[in-house]
Amino acid sequence: MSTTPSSEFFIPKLKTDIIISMLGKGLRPNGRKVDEIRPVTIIKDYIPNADGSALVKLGNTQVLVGVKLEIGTPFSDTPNEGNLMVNAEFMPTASPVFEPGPPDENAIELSRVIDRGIRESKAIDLSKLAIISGRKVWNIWVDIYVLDHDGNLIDASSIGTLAALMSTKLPNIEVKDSGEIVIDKSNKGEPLPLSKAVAAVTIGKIGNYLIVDPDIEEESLLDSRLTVIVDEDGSIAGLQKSGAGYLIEEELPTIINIALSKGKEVINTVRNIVKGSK
Amino acid sequence: MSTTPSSEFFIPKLKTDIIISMLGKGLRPNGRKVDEIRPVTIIKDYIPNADGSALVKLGNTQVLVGVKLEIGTPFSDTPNEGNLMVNAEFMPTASPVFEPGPPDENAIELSRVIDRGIRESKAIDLSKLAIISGRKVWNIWVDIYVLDHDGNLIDASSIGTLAALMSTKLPNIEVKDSGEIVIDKSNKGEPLPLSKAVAAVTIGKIGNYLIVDPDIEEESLLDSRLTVIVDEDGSIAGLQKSGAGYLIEEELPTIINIALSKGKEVINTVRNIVKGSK
Amino acid sequence: MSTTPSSEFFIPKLKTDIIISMLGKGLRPNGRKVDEIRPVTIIKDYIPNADGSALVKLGNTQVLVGVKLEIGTPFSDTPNEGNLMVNAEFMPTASPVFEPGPPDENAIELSRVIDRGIRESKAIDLSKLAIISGRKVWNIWVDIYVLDHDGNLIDASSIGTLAALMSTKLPNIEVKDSGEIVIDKSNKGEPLPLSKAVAAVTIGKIGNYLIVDPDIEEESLLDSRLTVIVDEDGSIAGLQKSGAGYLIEEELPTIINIALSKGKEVINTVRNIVKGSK
Amino acid sequence: MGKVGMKLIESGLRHDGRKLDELRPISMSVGVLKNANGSALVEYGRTKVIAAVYGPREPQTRYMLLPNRAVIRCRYHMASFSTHDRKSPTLSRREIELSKVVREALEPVVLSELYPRTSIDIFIEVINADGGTRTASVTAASLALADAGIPMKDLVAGVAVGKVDGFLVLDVDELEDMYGEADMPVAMAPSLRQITLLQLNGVLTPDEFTQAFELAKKGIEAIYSVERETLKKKYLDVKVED
Amino acid sequence: MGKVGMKLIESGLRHDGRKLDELRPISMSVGVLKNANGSALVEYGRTKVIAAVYGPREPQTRYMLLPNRAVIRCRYHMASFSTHDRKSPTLSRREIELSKVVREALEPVVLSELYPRTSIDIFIEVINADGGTRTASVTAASLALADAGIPMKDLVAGVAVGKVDGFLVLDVDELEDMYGEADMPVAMAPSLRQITLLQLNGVLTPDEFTQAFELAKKGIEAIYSVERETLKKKYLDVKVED
Amino acid sequence: MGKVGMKLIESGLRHDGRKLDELRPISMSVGVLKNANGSALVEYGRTKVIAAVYGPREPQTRYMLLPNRAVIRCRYHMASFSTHDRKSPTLSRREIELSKVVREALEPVVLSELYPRTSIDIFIEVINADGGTRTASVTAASLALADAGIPMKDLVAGVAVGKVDGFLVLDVDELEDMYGEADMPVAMAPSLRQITLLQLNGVLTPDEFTQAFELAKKGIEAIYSVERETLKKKYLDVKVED
Repeated sequence: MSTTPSSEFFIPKLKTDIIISMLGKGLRPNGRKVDEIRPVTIIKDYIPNADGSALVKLGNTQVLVGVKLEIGTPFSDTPNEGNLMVNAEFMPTASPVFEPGPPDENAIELSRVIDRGIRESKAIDLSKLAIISGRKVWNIWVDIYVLDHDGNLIDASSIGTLAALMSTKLPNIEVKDSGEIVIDKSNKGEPLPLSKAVAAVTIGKIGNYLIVDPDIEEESLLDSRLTVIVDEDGSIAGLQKSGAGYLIEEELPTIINIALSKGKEVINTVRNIVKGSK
Repeated sequence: MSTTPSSEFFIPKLKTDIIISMLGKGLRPNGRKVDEIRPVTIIKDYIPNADGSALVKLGNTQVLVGVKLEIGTPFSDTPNEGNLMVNAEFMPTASPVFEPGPPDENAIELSRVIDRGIRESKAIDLSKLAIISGRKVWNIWVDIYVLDHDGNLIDASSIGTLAALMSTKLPNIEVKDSGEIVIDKSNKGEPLPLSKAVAAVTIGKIGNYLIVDPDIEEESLLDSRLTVIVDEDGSIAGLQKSGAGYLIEEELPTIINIALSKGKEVINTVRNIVKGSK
Repeated sequence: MSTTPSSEFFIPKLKTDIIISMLGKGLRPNGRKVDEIRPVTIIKDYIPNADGSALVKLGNTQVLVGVKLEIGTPFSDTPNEGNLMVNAEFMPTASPVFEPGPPDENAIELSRVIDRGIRESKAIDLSKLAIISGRKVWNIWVDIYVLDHDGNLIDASSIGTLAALMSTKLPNIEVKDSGEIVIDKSNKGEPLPLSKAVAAVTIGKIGNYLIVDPDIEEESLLDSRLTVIVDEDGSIAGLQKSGAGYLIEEELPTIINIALSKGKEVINTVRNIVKGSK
Repeated sequence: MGKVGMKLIESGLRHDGRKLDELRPISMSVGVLKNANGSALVEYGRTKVIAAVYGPREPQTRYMLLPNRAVIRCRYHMASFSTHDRKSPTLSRREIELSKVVREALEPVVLSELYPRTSIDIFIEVINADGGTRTASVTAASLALADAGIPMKDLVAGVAVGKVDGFLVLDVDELEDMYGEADMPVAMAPSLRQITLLQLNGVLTPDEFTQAFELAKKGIEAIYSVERETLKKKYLDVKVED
Repeated sequence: MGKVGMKLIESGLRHDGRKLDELRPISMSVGVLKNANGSALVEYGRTKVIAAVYGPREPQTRYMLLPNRAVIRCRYHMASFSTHDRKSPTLSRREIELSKVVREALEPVVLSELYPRTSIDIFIEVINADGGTRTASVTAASLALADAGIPMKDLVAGVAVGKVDGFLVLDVDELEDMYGEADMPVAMAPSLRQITLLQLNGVLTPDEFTQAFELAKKGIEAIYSVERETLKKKYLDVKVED
Repeated sequence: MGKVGMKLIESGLRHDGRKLDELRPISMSVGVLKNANGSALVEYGRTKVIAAVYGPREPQTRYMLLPNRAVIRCRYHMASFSTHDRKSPTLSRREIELSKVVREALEPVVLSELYPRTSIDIFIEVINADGGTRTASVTAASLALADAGIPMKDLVAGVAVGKVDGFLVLDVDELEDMYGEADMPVAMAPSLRQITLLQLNGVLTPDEFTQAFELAKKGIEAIYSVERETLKKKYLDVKVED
């Protein structure tokens, strides 16, 4: 059952009015411009036991993404493709309102939006991840751990996922005569075949105002938001409206344009940091 | 833990007294005779994606039954027999007191009584459902969805199951040289081998009175009830007493006789509707 | 989440003071000496359907342990060893505060401490439990059912496990040409290869006093306790401190000495009863 | 139906030597647990069942309270070593159904209206299963309720009758249940002539049903006697009319 | 992408003979269940969805109460026989996501502030799935809410558009969804011009997105008309302006 | 026991070059999370643990309240990528046991009686596991409690000693744990000389136990110093006597 959430971060009406009047002048409570994204920091290869990983901060939102590669069995309709599994956990460390337990609808939605963006844009070339045709392929597990929640978990998770995948190395393997496959994790192998970079850009709507990368205080005021998955070719590789409010037709072109421009910016940032910190 | 249920449909004492005094004159609050079953309507083949299905109304009680056939593995002690699995879900659509969740004890009891009736009477000839001896057989999934609850779910489910099984076609299959089995659902195959029809007839007891096919108002007054599974040969293919009350010995012959007679009537009704609507 | 338990058996401050003052004189409320274990009774082979079993009383604490042997697959890193699985259930029969449900942290801790004691001391010679090298081995299921809780469940469970394992017979099997393995339970086979006996001895701490085998009244007063797994060679085969209190360094030698001496006593008791009752 | 080549009844005797209308050795004891308010151990041959009763007491969760009577909570559970193959400790669909069936076999005799807003909890552990576990459970629970001092209109006693190789037999064991044609568990409050449990798993003609029911009654009467003797032995001062 | 050797669009017609901008046969009825306060059955071709509404009513669990409005609870569920391979009856991750997406598609139009401290419960059962189940669910739920007499600012109607073999098509079915390049479900409150559901699964250029959205609007308008006709037929006295 | 052909200790040095009584590089920082009331990151070599503390605060569920003290809730959890093979995110039996063991290692030092009717919640995430995760968790949780300003009688510090190839070694890593003969995690409140965690997995003679315990104390003293330095660096004004 999906249930109307109680507003976790109740903001008094007066403050809401003040913020909306600020937005009318193009100002945000946190001092950012309406189309300004918070600073991004990335530490890649943070988890020695993962095949790829990144600790990402988007402002004060902190997400740890780990990628693990395991040998699996292909689905019968894609016998020569690896499998992608994306899972997100909102850790109880991240917020006073998160309790331990299986992922709730927000965590599930987040992981599925990230998953679809990677899958549909063909960001990972899954066809290069067969080991023995029809029998053995790589399973790619992307595990997203939200450690600290200061708003816009989805864009932070998208950045973390991109950075972790960019730093992932395929383990070296040896296929024995018996058909057994031995993984040799003693030294790092080839990079995971990434054919395209994608990033999520979330635009929030407060009253009639649109803001990029809302923080947690702004999120408590949002009527609705649209997450746009942008690929590096400037195409839209996914959309997800969420929140109890609506969008109006006329807002769509503006949202799309901001997202495409900001998405390009984010992809470049991630690429520079991951390459640069090599 | 099975727990004494709170009476969901509380009926004032005065009303109870009136109803019992009516029953003393052979009258029921709904105008039916004590041995009268509500009208039955059946729409068969209601679900295109099922291999057999029926939407059944017993008065205002509404049940949707779907049958799916899948290729499975036989149990080691019955290497040449198909497997039957019956599952019942009381949908939250059906009653203000049903909440989403796994089947409760009532749904489990219902599905097991239906299952035993089919299994023990050998209604389905499971020995004709082997595909490759000892290795591959048909799994028959009967899923019972209670959509609207106006009493006597078990008899409605029994009718729905019988009608759905009568309309079930075995998918066409091809066993390849490799041993792989390909299902061809493009056209309908042979009917499922049914060797016998069975029907549940439930008799409720209020005070010293016995009534057939209690509706939901009557159910709230029942002391206990006995479900009799009747087969078309006039044998008893199952019994299940339920409710917090008791039966007395002298009531058994009456109950059995009513059930045998009504069961025959129900089996004929279903057969006529399913055949007729061909 | 592990949570500070509410004290289930609240004992008034006055009574606590009295008991501590008694302990100061070397007396326990139940009349036992501080290093005295309650009487042990064992009925072995209590469960005909188990391959080994024992019903054990330690005072009024009552535990039923059953051992089942099943044919399983070895782990890839121990291809020639059987597998041991220990499970404990605190039955709702055992205490007014036990509710039905999956094992809680106390039951899990208990089963893991028993498991480690058997496993690490190599009490069972798992290397003799391969059936077909690398492919089929014996799975040993030890199921501990706590029926009546009068304190010190872990020592009672340890005694029950030892007695049940001592009485366990390996079923006779026949490996057919097809590779199929048939179990013949018609007559009892060889004893399970036990190479060593171990026993848990739990010492509780109340104030500055140490007592062996605390009963349920004493448990409600414990600051902490240390369970020592003792093997028949006089070595320590496991330790587990539990409870919200602490131990101090100086207490360790005393605890270890008592445990080694009492552990030997317990192992002898079990051996005599199991052998004797042959 | 009977498994091919397997005959369960020869020369009027059953595979374990019993006559068609003969019970297995029945043994009962009460007060077998210290903490429970009432408890019993019941054995029908190799079938062994322990029942414990807690209550009347404040319910663990308040929402289940009834204003005019005690609620009865009942769990029928099989120990993982009780069956031939190890049983998973989690409750199976069969155990969920039987928890309800056993509760409803006891509801008619418990004077639950004497204890409004309380819970009477019945925990049943099948520790060795050799057929007839649900009826042995009803018998054990009935004794445990009595041992707990909970007022009842009558004791309940249960037994399963079956059809095996075409014969009606009393107190079916697991082998007869597995390879027989029908299994009909019955429980009654004999003095009140009330049938509180009645199930049939298999096919009987109406005539066979009538005979099978008579056979069940005969077994129930015998088990009822043992129940009363068991309680009398424990509570010498209790008045039980012979 | 299109499966090798599989052409879904030939000579401007789709695999089932439809034109690119043609809906499947749409059918709707309301009041199909007796117990629910409101209910509807909606069919988009072979996709069949039942929606039931209970409420406004006291919530089952008190902790979810909101002081200033009704909470909306929504469950999107697929019957186990609704899909080609039998679906497990437990809620999948996909169903959990879609329960949220469908709820959020209805929140904007329900006048929930009229019923503080209550719950409005929407139960959706997909009984046959052939593509477009979430948008048919929004449509069915909207009708069931109206049938329950719950005040709304507008009805909501939904449809999925897709990109198949390079063409933009209206009301994708399962085959097109599976082998097409993109699937974009949209739901709107048409009179209010509000977009209440928007997802994209696949890749579109910004221009394609604009065209796809126009196509969706066209389909939504048509479905909205059927919704209004359906309610008008049932409630002759209801004023619906044509 | 040692795996066949595998020697973990040669010429008095361990497989990673450490001496028998040498700790791995230890690093600690506090205040690593914004939302938590207190937090810490602790590394013992490649073992990395994050701890967050929320509280004292109102408990999520009222039934667990204690009238005379705060309840401590503790979860020890391993991230799915923290282990060699991916770990399922659901809590294993091992994690359930260790949540209890870690909580009981902290209970003795927290002045919980200052905050009756509240909850102090400790969430531990093992993000990379290379042996000694439970003792690193106790150390991290102790720092996070201090960072949250929760009054404690002392800090707690933990380390595991082991027996490997017949030698007693300090601060066992995963390889040593896996192929060694014994692993003994210990945690203490050093200034109070209180042992708050003590487990042994493996076999030791009484003499070996005594020596192993001395080795653990030595490691704990060193870790305790780092803890105090870490807090001193963050809270310059805090009085910590050297």
